[in-house]
Amino acid sequence: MKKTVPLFIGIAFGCFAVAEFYIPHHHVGALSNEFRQWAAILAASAFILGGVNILQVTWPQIRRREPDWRYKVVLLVSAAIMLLVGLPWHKLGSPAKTPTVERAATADAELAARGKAAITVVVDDDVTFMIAGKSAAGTGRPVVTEVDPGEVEVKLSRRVAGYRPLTAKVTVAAGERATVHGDPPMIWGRDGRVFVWIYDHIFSPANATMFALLAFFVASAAFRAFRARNVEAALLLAAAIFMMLGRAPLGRAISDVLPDVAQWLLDVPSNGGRRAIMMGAAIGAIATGLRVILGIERSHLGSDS
Amino acid sequence: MTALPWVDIVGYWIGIFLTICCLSFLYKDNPFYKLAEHLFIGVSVGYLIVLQYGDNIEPKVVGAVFRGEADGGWWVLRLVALVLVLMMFVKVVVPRWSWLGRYPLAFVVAFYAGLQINAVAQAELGAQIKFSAGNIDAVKVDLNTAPVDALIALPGSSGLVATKLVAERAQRPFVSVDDAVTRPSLTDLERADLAGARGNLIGLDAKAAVGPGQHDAFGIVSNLLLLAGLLSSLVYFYFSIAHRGVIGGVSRFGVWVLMIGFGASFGLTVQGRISLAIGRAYDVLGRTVDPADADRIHGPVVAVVSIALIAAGIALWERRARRDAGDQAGSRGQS
Amino acid sequence: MTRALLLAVLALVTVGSAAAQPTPSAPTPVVPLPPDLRPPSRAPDPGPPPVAPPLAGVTDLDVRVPDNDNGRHFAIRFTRAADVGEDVVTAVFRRRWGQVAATAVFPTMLGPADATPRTWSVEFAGPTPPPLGALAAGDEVGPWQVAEVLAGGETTLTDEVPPGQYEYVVVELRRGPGDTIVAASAGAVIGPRATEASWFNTDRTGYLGIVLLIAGFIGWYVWETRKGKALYVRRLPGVDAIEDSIGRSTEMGRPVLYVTGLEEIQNIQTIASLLILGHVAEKTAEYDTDLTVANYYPLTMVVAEEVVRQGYANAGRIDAHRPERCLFITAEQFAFAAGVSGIILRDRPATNIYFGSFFGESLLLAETGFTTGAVQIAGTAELTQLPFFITACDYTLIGEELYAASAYLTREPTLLANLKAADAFKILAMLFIVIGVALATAGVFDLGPWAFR
Amino acid sequence: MSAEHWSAKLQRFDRRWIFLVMAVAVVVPLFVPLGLPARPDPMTKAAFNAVEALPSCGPDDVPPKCARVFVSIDLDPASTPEIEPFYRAVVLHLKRKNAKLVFATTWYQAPPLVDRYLRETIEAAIAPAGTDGYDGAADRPYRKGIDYVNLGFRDGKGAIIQAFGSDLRGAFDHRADDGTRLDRIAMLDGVNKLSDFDLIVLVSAGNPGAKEYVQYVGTRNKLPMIAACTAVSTTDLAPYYQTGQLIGLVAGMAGSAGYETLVGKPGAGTAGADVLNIGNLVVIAAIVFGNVVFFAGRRYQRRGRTS
Repeated sequence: MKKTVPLFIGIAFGCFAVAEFYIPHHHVGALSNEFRQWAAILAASAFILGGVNILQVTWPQIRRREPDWRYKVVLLVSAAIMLLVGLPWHKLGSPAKTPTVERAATADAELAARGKAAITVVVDDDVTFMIAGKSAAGTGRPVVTEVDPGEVEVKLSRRVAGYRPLTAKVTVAAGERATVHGDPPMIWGRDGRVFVWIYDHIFSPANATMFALLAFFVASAAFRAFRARNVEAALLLAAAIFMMLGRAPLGRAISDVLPDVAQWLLDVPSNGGRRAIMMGAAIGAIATGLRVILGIERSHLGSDS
Repeated sequence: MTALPWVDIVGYWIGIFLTICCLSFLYKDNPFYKLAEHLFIGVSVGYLIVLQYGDNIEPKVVGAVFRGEADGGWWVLRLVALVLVLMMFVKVVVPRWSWLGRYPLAFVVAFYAGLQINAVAQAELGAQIKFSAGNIDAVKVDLNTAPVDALIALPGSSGLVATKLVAERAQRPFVSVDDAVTRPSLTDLERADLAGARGNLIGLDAKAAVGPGQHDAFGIVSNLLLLAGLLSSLVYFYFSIAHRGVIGGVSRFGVWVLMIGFGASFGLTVQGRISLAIGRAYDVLGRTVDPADADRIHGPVVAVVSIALIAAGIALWERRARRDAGDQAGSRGQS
Repeated sequence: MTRALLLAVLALVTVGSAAAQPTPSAPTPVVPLPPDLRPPSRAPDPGPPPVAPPLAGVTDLDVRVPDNDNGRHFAIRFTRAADVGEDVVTAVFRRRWGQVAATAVFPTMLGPADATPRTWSVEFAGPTPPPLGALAAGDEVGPWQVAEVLAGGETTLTDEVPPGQYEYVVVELRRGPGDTIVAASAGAVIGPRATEASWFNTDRTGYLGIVLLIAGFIGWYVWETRKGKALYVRRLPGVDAIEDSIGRSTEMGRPVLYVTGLEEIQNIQTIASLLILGHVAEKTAEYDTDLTVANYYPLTMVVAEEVVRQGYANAGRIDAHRPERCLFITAEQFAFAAGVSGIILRDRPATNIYFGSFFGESLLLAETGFTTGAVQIAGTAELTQLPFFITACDYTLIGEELYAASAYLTREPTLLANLKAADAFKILAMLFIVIGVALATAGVFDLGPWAFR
Repeated sequence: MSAEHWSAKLQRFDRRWIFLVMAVAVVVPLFVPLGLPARPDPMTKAAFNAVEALPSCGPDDVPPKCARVFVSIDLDPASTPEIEPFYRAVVLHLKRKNAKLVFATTWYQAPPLVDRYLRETIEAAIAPAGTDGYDGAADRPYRKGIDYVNLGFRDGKGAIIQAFGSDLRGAFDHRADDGTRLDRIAMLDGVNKLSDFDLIVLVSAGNPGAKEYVQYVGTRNKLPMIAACTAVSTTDLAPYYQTGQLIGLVAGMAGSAGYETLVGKPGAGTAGADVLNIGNLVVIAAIVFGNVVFFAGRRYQRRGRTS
């Protein structure tokens, strides 16, 4: 029961996955999509197991004060903060705030004469407002804009990500004055202020810098490993130098032949070798896939103990 | 554009400080790198779980089962997915029932293996065999009769050039490649492009000619070389015979082709990696930010200060580490 | 005025079309309707003022199920009149066959061939007036639904419909100013046609051939091994190094690090890496060395833990298995690289094994591993990362060698049979290419595109 | 102790000096620009021609007169230096033709980046009339839901890309990123799968990206696709360009610089390409120096044995 049933499940789903590619029938297609959703759900919910695993590994190290335990605390705290900040707390609080609109009691004769209306906007200095397509920066003090009568849309938004923009539809008659107050609220969750701040200022600089380290490691690997010990290494070395000169604009400055040689290296030998690896790997992959489906190789199905 | 709030300016400073921390890894493993590493891993784990819930679990499970938005699949089927998830959780939490976990794993591994078999068979194997088994004879494009998209593919040509050539040849057929390249309706830039692409190895003269059925000798040699490289590399991957004698020679040639390919790929990547470091330098120097903000962030100043701080910190840490090592050696007597 | 005109469109159908028009596909019998269902013949109501000169209609209308269809499509083909104007569009209407309209008596477009053209009437078109202006796909015109309005002069259409039986009417409409319809041609009618889902995609026979051939070879060689035939495979230095370096790690008392690559289970390289992990775990259990497994996706971590448990069980050392040594670092490429570099520098493993699919961070791991003096064995089918592993690691398994590693490590007959099968197919592939090149160059026949559409 | 033979000293050469040289090589040229011209390679020109061949239309026209282009932005902050210059150049090129743009991404790190790109390059004009150093046609701010739609992020690698190919609306649960229902957006009428687009632009830094698009949807339904990739993936994607599965390929920063020159608006790509030259020279010097050390070491050991 513990081993044979999962084996048959594997064989059944594996064969279905192979067959599905060759059967255009829409029911089969729908069923296959459904299984894909299952797999995606399994992969996604495994992330919770991932979090549990990190806790299982780091918590004992902190408790036993093993070397570097302080850094494990940093790891857990930053993960917890990012998780908490990722939940949409703003949905729990008061309902969404809409901008308040007040209308002046008396109509303004001079404005009415010109057949115009006026909208005053009072917002903080980091809020930009857009009236009928024209946008301007808020200054904390009331700003008056003349508009044509009728329904005018006023959009208030903050430049930085993480705030929900507010829109107010104000219908003004000729000569009427309306004042609009509003403060785009800060939101939490994935597009929230703090989440995006952490993403922009901690996640992406670290990510970009670790990637940039490769520029240094490429140089040290070139120094250490590109030594013409034998024919193969010499060919590796020569092709690399030709490609570097050929593709860089400097190479074209040296001579027009270099880019062509580089392109030829890319088109003929490199492609030949590449196709061989692709085909070899594909054959190996299909054989491995078949082994798994036909149950020849079962190490992923675990032991009976 | 309103001014950048203070919080974000401090954010950029932290970003620059973390950049220098990560770069300190080049010198050696040190507390600043450990801090940046663990902070980075923590933030990324939090980010992932929030995203995975928002994009996979919420719409596909909560949405499908509780709000009935199961597109196509009836929500009953989606319950099976939930059962599989629970079985996987049981495997980790309750070791005694861990064999339950084999069901979801068997499904996932086998299902994906099946999908991959066909994806690989089609895109990697079938497509590559189809294109390799093609005609190796390289016939020159006949400028007078070739269709537009064959003209576009010529070196130095483009959509506009191709349409002009077609119009030109309608009036007066081309006498030679030089004649086609210098026709009046081509602009100077296009003429310069075409002139720059001449050459009888892989240039315009190799690929195009006037009159049908002319062969591009170097093209044929290249195709033959490609085929030879392909077959000999495949022989290198042959497991059933020891690589000695003739087979050994062919597979050695195959390895040479592979090595040229890897060298070319390495050479290409060097350029990519360096541009990453350039990009990083751009960000720190504030060139990828709005100039008004850059003036308030003072990127270069903060970078220099961070470097000084971290260098001093590492020096201090190393002296303390040497002193601790010294104490241990001292306390254990002259070992 | 135009409203009436369009309503007339669907009525001004040459009633005799069913008889005159040869149905190329299987001749569907025209079911003569029982008398009580036939609509009462009434004198046409005064109706709209005289219609502009009718346009020439479409001819040779043909609706059939496309090849390898999933049961939801019809391929509609027709030829338009030669002199059709630029402002004339083709509207294709469809209607479910056999669905009795709730209210109106069921009129059929295929009524008996009486000469007088049927005029549009309320019962026929249904109460709601059709949207005249922008006639778009999906609009309802009485019982009819607009499948598509072809403005670009196309003469073919693939219509996607829920499975069932349908009738189609194709009509030419001249558009006047402001998107109104000023003239209409007689509608060409065809139907009923039923959707068919085909059960095998003939375009993909080539790929099925590949998979069945490899499966066949595997079966043949496994059967060979059952007969006790020894299978020879050449030495693979990378795999021999695994066992030696695990021994070396035991002597130095330092752990073995195994990284399962940056892809989910979705990728076959990760599956291959996990299969090899099982055999490596068996060896580390025998040699009693710590094994640290770094995973990129949680699901891979769960499978890896199960596979390592199986390895320790096979070696009879299930008690020595420490599940917390199977780590999920994080699923972000460079945070993972930073974390694994940290493990390499602080735990200082003597053997670093990188099997699976890797991306940009491969060089970072390999260079960090070099500084600690560890023996590094890498294996991937990612073409872009092979140059880095080859330059920075001690041994590298290239592409297919990664998939062959399990067989080499265990020397299990069934797994060796897999290698032989792969080799056999390789010979076939090479022959296919050589023959294909010869035939194509001689201009006789294009083997490649014939086999793999 | 006799002066140690120079080649023996070289053997103990600390590779961190190379790091220092590379750091200098990267930072210094940023302050002292070289200004070398970036000549676009054939693959980049093919990508440019593919976009150039699209029909251009007026600001208020609707498809099919306007081209409809699907742009998949699959990159993370780390890989922006190489590919962002191409993105900015191709978006200017598309906006000059008033093409309707549909954005999507399969990388979970990308959403914040995509939002910033939409704010900076789509909802605002990149090169309004009179921008210095640019004499091409000006572009205009795009309106959400009318000129462009952002479908947002979907995880699922190859599987989700396959879903884009067969049922794009279902793959995004019938909603745009900001929640509006897709069937209420006029510009998406008649668009149900990738083959309904006139061109597909893949801004792809790795996996999932251009390769998965070719593997899962490209070969099946013969889609017109151009891709930009990091230099490292060039050899990975070059076969697909050769076989026509990709009709254009812009590789690495050099490719982006080439595309910028073709569009006529030099930017970060061109400036960065200058710095590339120095960096390349450093690596070539490191290789040569490495070989000098290697051969010197071998000669020293051989001399050590004989004398």
